[in-house]
This record gives sequence, C-alpha cells and structure tokens, in this order.
Amino acid sequence: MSPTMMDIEITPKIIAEHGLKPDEYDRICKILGRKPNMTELGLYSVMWSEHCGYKHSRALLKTLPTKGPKVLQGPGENAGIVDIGEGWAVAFKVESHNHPSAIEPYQGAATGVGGILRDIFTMGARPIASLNSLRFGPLTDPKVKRLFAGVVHGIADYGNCMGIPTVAGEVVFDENYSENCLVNAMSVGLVRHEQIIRGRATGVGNPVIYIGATTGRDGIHGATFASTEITNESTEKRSAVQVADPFMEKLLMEATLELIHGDLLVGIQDMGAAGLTCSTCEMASRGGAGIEIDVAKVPQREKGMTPYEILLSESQERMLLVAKPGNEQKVHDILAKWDLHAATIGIVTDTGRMVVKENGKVVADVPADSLTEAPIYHPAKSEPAILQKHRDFDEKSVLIPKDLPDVLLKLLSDPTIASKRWVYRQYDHMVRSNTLIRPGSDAAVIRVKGTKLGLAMCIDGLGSYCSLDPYEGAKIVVAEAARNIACSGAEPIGMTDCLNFGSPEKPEVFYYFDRVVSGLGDASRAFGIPITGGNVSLYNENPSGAIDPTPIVGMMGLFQNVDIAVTQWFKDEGDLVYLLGNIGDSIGASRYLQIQHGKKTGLCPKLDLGVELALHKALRELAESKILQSAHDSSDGGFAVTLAECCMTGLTHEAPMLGAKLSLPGSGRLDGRLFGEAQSRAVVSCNPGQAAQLEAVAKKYGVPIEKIGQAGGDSLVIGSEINLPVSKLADLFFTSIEKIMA
Amino acid sequence: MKFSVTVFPGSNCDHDCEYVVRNVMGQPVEMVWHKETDLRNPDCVVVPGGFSYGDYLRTGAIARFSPVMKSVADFAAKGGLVIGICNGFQILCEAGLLPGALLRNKGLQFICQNVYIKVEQTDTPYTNACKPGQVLKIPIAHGEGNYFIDPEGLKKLKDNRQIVVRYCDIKGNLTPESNPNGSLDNIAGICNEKRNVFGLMPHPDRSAEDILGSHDGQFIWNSILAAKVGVS
Amino acid sequence: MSWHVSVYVTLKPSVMDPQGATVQRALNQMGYKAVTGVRMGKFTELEFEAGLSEEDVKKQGDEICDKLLANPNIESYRFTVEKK
Amino acid sequence: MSWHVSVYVTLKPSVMDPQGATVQRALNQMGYKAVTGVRMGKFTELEFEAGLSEEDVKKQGDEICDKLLANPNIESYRFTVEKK
Ligand SMILES: Nc1ncnc2c1ncn2[C@@H]1O[C@H](COP(=O)(O)OP(=O)(O)O)[C@@H](O)[C@H]1O
Ligand SMILES: [Mg+2]
Repeated sequence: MSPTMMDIEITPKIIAEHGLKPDEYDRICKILGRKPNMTELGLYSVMWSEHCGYKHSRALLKTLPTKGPKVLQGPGENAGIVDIGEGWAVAFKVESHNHPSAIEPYQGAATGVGGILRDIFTMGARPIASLNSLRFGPLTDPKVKRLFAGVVHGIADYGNCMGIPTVAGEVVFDENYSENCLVNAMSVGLVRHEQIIRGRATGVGNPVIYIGATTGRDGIHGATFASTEITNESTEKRSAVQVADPFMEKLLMEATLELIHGDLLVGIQDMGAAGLTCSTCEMASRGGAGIEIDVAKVPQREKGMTPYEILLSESQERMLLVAKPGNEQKVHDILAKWDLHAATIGIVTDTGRMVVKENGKVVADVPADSLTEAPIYHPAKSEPAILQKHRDFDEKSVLIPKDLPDVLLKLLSDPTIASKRWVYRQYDHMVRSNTLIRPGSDAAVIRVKGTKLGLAMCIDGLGSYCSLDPYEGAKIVVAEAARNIACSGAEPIGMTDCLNFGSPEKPEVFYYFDRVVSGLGDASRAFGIPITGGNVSLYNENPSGAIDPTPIVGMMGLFQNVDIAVTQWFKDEGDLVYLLGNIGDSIGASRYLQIQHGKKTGLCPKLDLGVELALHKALRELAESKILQSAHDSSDGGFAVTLAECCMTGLTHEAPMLGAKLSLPGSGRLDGRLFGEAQSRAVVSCNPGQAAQLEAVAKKYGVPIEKIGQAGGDSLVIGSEINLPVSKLADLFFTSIEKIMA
Repeated sequence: MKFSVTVFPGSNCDHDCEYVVRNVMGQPVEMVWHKETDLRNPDCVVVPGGFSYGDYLRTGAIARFSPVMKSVADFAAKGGLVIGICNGFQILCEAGLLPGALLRNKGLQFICQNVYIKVEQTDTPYTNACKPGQVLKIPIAHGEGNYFIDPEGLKKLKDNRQIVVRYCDIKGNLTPESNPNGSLDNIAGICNEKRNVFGLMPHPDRSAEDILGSHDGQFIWNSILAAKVGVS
Repeated sequence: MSWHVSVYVTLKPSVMDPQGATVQRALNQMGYKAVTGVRMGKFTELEFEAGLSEEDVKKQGDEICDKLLANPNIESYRFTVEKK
Repeated sequence: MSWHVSVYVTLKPSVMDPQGATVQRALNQMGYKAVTGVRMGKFTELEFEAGLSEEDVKKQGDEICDKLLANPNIESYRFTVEKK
C-alpha cells in the first residue's frame, strides 16, 4: 500500500464517508484492540453496510421459517437448495440490483443477472432458468420508457448470451417507483446432491485461487452505495457502475462447473458486492478458518491500485476458490482450457483471521468473523397514520361506471395488466430445450431431462396491497405465487424473497417492514413452503419519499410427472368453465379502483390461509387426475380480466383464441364482482365428460365451486354486462406496451 | 449416422443439438472443442447456436478463426454435410462457406418466438423429407438474423435454387408481416452451390419434440438421416 | 452540400471493455502478437441540412452526443464537422 | 511510446442500416429536424508495440481489418496510424 494511505489520519469525516456510525467505529477499535488503518476501515465499511451486513433486517429475518424435510441448504450460503428426488436438487435465489439500474439501466440490470447466476453456479448447480421482477414509474414518462427499455435490454443481453432461458417475470408501473425503479433478478439451477459445494475455506495450507476477470477500480463502494438513498450526489459516484461481460461469465460458469464436478475444490464463492473482501472473510468465517492473501498477486486491469481499492473493487465475473490439496495444477489446467485468468493469491490458515498482505507486508489483519457479524439493530417502528385512512375508505362513495365493457378494455390496456410480450420476446426463453410452458401462463414449466420431473416457477409482488395493509399484503404475495404454481399443477416446494423498502431508520418504514416479514412468515408456515434464502434492498428513497413496501416472492414448484402441466387458456369449444372460490364484490385496493377512479386506497382483500391452501390442494389433485383443460388464478384486474386472459393467452403458445359465454356469479356491486380482487379464486375448465369428477374434487376440499358457462365462439360474454369480440381484447392486451415503446 | 457438434467458447445450443441427435434421433454424436482439429470422422457436422465469443465485434467473426473451422471447411470441400443453426449460420457466412451476411434485426431487438418457414427446395440433404412448399413451425431466437446479400449474389442464389427456407405465415404466404427480422426476400436459410452446406436462423434443435410445442424440426433431422452421404 | 458530422464515442479509460479484450485475445491467438491493446468504440456519421450555421451544427451535435449517442456514465465522445 | 491505429468501419452505402435509421427518427422526434441522415459504424483503437516499423504496422493493420474487423461483404474500412 502506498505509505500515504497507511498514514491517513482517520477523522470522523472519513468514518462518516464510509457509512459508519461513531459507535460502530468504536466497536471496530474494540475488536481490534487498536485503531484500524484505512484499508481495515474499508473492509468494515463494506461488510457492515446494510447490503452485506443486514444490520437493520437480520433480527426480523431470523423469524422466517427456513426448514423443511426437503431443504438441503437454507439461508446463509449463496443460494438455497431443495431436494426434488432422483438424486437431483434445485438451487434458487432472488437478488436486487435497484440502485445500479437506476443510474445505468443497461449495465445495472445486466450485472444484476450476472450476480445472481454466479450465486447459483457457485453452489455447483447448472443454471436452468432466470426470472425477473421489475417496477418502474408510469410509462407515459419518456425517462421511464428509456429506463424500462434499458433494463429489459440488459437482462436480455446477459441471459441470452449466457444461454440461460429467462422464462418468467412480472412488471408493474406505478407512480411510487418513478424515482426508484426496482430490478429483482432470480435464477434457478439444477444440481446432483453429491455435487453441492459451499462457500467454505477449510484445510490449513490449501491454496486460495482467484479466477475470472481482472480487477479494476469499478464499483468501489458499490455495497455501501446500494445502502444509501439516491440523491443528486449519487450521479457523481459514477465509478460504481460496472460493465457486464456475459461472455466471460459463460466461460467462468463452464469452468467452475467443470472444477466442481471434477471434485477438485474444497469451497468456492463468487465475488459480488464487496468483492474480494466479502468472498475472503465469508469463506474463512463459514469454514471456521482463517485466510491469508497477497493483493499483489491479484490480476489487475489498472495500474497503481492500492490494497484498499483491490479489496473493495466490485469488478464483475470473478470467483474465489479453495482447491483440494494436490489439485492446484489440475485447477490451472482447466482454467487454461477456458482461457481464464487464474492466480493463487493465498492460503487457508487456522488463525480465524483475515490477513491481507501486499508483497509480503501486512496491510490488514482482522478477525474474519467480526466482518461477517455486523451489528444488529432493532429500529423503532410506528404505524403510519395513513393506514387507518385506507381502512376507513368508504367504497360506497365510488360510483359504478355505466360502461363496464369500456372499463375492461381500459384495464386490459393498462401496462401493468397488459401482456408483457414486448419484454419476454427479447428474452431467449427456449434455449436448453427444456421450456415446456413459456411466458404467458401463470407459471413457467421446465422439464428435467432424463426424468419425468418438472419444475414450475413464478415471481410475484404486490407493492400496492402492502402499502395499504402490509401484513395482509405480504400474505397475499405468498398466496398468489403459490396459487400460480398450483394452477400449473405443481406442488410448491420452496421460495425466495426480496424485500424492497425505504429507509429502515424511519419508524414508519420499519413498521411496514416488520408487518411484511410477519405476513410472509405466517403464510410460509401455513402453506408449509420454506423460505430458503433471499435478499433485502433498503433505502429505496428519494426526496419525495419511500417506495411502496414491495416484497417480491419467487416460488418453485415440483411435478413428479411433468406431463400433467396445465396452462391458463381455454382449450376446446364446449368445455365447461367453473369458478373455484368466492367472487366477492369489494373494490378495495384494486387496480380497477386505481385506474378507473384514480384512487389507490381501500381495504386490502382479506386472505384466509386455510381456504387458500384448500384451493391449492384441489387444483393440484385436479391436475394430477388430468381433469383440467385449463386453470388460471384470478388476481389483478379481477374476474373479468382473468376471463379475458383465459380467452386470448393461448396465442402465446400459437393456440387459437376462444371466446366464452358465461354468467356473472355472486351478488352486490357489479364493478366489484367484475373487477374486484377477492383472493383464493381460480377459473378452471374441463371437457363436459369430466364435470362430475371436477365438482367432486372441489367438494372434497371444501372449495366453493360454481359452473359459469362454456367456452366457444368469438366473443367473451359475461352475464348481460360484457359482450366483446376476443380479437378486440387481444389487440389491446398484446400491443399496448408495444405501441407505447415503438 | 455419425454427427459431430462443434463447441466454441460461448456456444450454448451445443447441448440442445447433442440431445436431439442422441436422444431424439438416436444417433451417435461427438462434441468437438474449438481448439481441436480432428472432427472424429463424422457424416455430418453441426455448428450450433449461441454467442460464440460473446458475439463481440460481429456475430461469428471471431469463431471462424478457431482451429476447428479449418477442418470444417476441408470437410465441406470434400462434400461432407455441414449444418449451421443460428449462430452457426452466422459463423458459416463469416467463414465464407455460405454467401451473404446476417445483419441486426430490422426492429433492433432480439426476438424469441415460434415462426413459420416455407420449404422452397426439397432436393437438399436437409429438406428431402419435406414436401415442396411445406410449412414448418420452428422457433427463432436471435438479434442478428437479417439476411443480406448484394444483388448479384441474390441472383446467383436464385439461379442455383440455394434459397432453401423462407419466413412465411401459417398458410405459407411470404408476407412482410411474417418476416421477423427484415431478411432480404424473407430468406431464413440457404445452402451452398454444392448443397452440402446449409445454414438457417430458426432452430430445428428446439422443435423436435411435441412436448416443446413443435416437432417440425424433425423434418430437417430426418432429411439428414435420409441423405446419401459421400465424403470423397 | 450538407454538414457532415463524424462522432467518435469511446469508453472512458477506467471502464472495462470486454469486447476490446476479447478481440485482442483473438488477434494475439491469430498470430498478431504485437497488438498490445484494443478498445472498441462507436463511430456515427450525422448529416445536417446545409442551411444551418457551423455554430448551430456544433451546438446540436454536442447536445445529441450528450443525450443520445454517448452514455456519460461510461463513455466520452468527440466529433468533427465538415461541409461537403 | 507505441503505435496507435484508429480504425473506422462503416456499412457499405448499399447495406441497410436499421440502427442509423432508428437513431435518426429518434433525433427528429426529439426536435433535431435538421438531421437528414445517420449511419452507424464502429471505431476501434489498436495499440501496437513501438518496435514495429510503420510499414509493418500498416501491413498488419490492413490484414486485421480485412480478416477480422470488417466483413468485406457489407462493410468498408479505413485507418490512420500515429506514434504516440
Ligand atoms: N419481465 C418478465 N419477464 C418474463 N416474463 C414475464 C415478465 N413479465 C411478465 N411475464 C410473463 O407474462 C405472464 C403474465 O404475467 P403476470 O400478469 O405478472 O402473471 P400473474 O398475474 O399470473 O402473476 C407470465 O407468464 C409471466 O411470467
Ligand atoms: Mg397468475
């Protein structure tokens, strides 16, 4: 290290610039028994940032259910892993890349995909699918259009080049995300049980090897950057933008899997946030060991980098691994085959310390554990007054519109509800020839070659519900994801979550956070679906306030026999159509209330976890008994939008459109029955010969069931309220985003 | 019939091709790393899709200099069957084994979706199992599939009946709307003059099983199996 | 006659250029060992109506680069103006 | 000191340039009505070891452009050589 850096006097200003509080600095001094030098301060600053250290969220996250008979790996590693039988397991995780995407949408989103893919193949799993969940301001804003286009392009280019299909996702456009877009990326991988590997450093004297891209000055302080509010200043922190290199990552993935499957490694970890620092101390800490590295041996892209910069750089597409004794040469040979840089930069020790040298001279020496155990805070919380106002909202004050068909057309054209074809057409969702159900149905379905097994997957979030009722909203997020899986016929086996919130240091934001975590936990327990990992993104704030509390849930479902998979669109003329569940008539919290009446308020739908679970079981049994022609969950936009989707989304799989002649069940507000968003509902169809069986299964699980009509014809008819040609619905639904983006 | 699939850094449909040939068509297949020059004595070489060298610079531009491509060119010169799919088509054009070039899609976006293609020539080793004018449903997934060739080149293609498949609608009409990427004359795939080298943007490797939504790609694989191979 | 503006957009020196690095590796492997660095950039040719003053062309060219052709987060640009 | 070669690759006039056309449309929509044409190309900077003669640099530069940097079916190129 340049002597100038070593000698820098650490002032309160420098401490604050590192995002550390005075008492955190005191704690560091106590741990070390002396003052840290600049390099060491840098280490603590990134590892104790919210992004890496989970200071404000850790206590609550510990309350989430993470165990289950099939869970092979819960939170704490790079990704969770769940057994799917026949010696196979599935690794999956979701992660945010919100702040980088806001600054530089293309590179930010692309590197986000790269990061989550590394988390998967680091476990020894071959990535088989990607998903993404996106939030932007209204598309009427040209700035948002550019952001949206850039993010989608970045996700597309990275996944396409890697050859990993992007099979599902969701996109929401809402005012509250105007200044803080959300980009959550999820990845799924397949691994043989015996090939699972973890991010641990063990075995004194084992070589620590650096592989992948060279280290440059990019992204220094990315982790601390991801943990602070976006201000005008952050446009200055431009070095935090990293450039994606999917080609390098593809080589890294193939080489890494070859190393792991060749049984050459003790442990491996990717370098994501906080780069070399994070991978080094986490591997040492998990392995209960120490690690010693020399930064002079790190392959560098730029001249004159200090140890501080090398340790904190967030250059992408890099990994750190510990080889088994005697295998170092084999490791280097495989990396040479893939034309990758590799350098042995250190060894495993038994000191429990992370020791960093530069050309043999010690420049940092701290206990590895102390970096991974950031302080835990229990922030204050208080219920925002606005929540009572939402609960008190009187629906009766809302007039029922005269022209209900027009309302349906308006909803179908709303970019949040409209087809995301413009998005997923840019994603290669078929590469690897396993995608059986492509984007366009409730869940995507992937087969596992060589077996009958299949995986259903989806990703869902409901920021607006959570802003009105965080506890109920969070339950519904889990329920909706599980319902999407159940509609496809699969059994939910695990989930991952990304919690996107404002500043936890504001009691009102933390109240939301607390209630959302409770809701997620309760739903997860009730459904028996463990949460095997996730990610927290806080400080999604701008001068005009925080974003809606936005928990995102990615869910995995399993088919024992993937041939039974069900899609959401009507199949044949004459098929009978049923509503499972109760129609309801409330308009509270609905997209309809927001779009048609400009009100984002009202009572969030209530969710009975037992009723919901019964529906999932019934849907699964119906699918397994091959009774269903189609099944589609009813969510945003309500019953009418659900039916319209059943009529036209076959187009996504080159099936013809099909109308239906249906009654409108229930009583009460017409608009509530058509567009309200009551929970625990699905629209299913079967051919008439199987009606009795279908009704019997519903009865068996106590699921309310009502025959509402038949599929057929060119128009969607709902009672006497709606009668519209399906072609007209489809034209609006499929092209509304395309037209805006043209 | 013996197949070899070339593997470049950044190939990512290599496994899909391997799977189709071995598991769907039941034929032996070898994977040949780009640094190798021994093709392992195949009857047919498959240059698979993907993003060789990240598609950096130009699609296929760097891959054509791989050692294996010299062997592929020699093999083709001797009359061996060579099929390039998607990125493989781009590589064959860059390598001069097929005429023309693939430009960025007209709409500038990557497009992944099923399309329909019309079989224009059936006297090739890749389409002999099809009926003239047959319409196949096969997916595309590319950002640079906009086929271009100069007017003299186009005339030559036509005179020699080298335009093998063209984008069409479900009924076989060659409309502008059914042309997904702006290709000249709706061209989706061409062969060389000797007809033993074939390149196409659509993916017969992704459409050879009903469970994937189409088995039409099998017509291409079956044609290859039925072809009389003669490496002289 | 019209104004002919040639714009050169390059990555800032500190920004990684994966494309350039890949091309360099390829050139070295092809035998061009004397090539020690490759950086890839964009080259855009704009035509402006001849009626504009040179000053106007420069002003608009600057704006266009800033807003559309270059991403100031990672790229820098320069341009030349000619009448021909 | 090293040789610095700047390569400009452009699409041949007969080849359609959808990207250029799109940029032009965008510029016109943004209010830059005086922009009457846009063509997109590539700009590559190569560094060569200083030890080479200028002639050698030019020869290698030519080959590199011909073989790799430009596709003669659709593109043309020119380059400049400087020592700096
Ligand atoms: N960003 C995206 N990427 C890929 N697929 C997407 C994306 N957004 C939506 N989709 C797909 O479009 C379909 C409809 O999405 P959505 O309306 O969010 O479904 P649901 O309401 O059932 O959760 C799904 O198949 C979904 O996976
Ligand atoms: Mg759904």
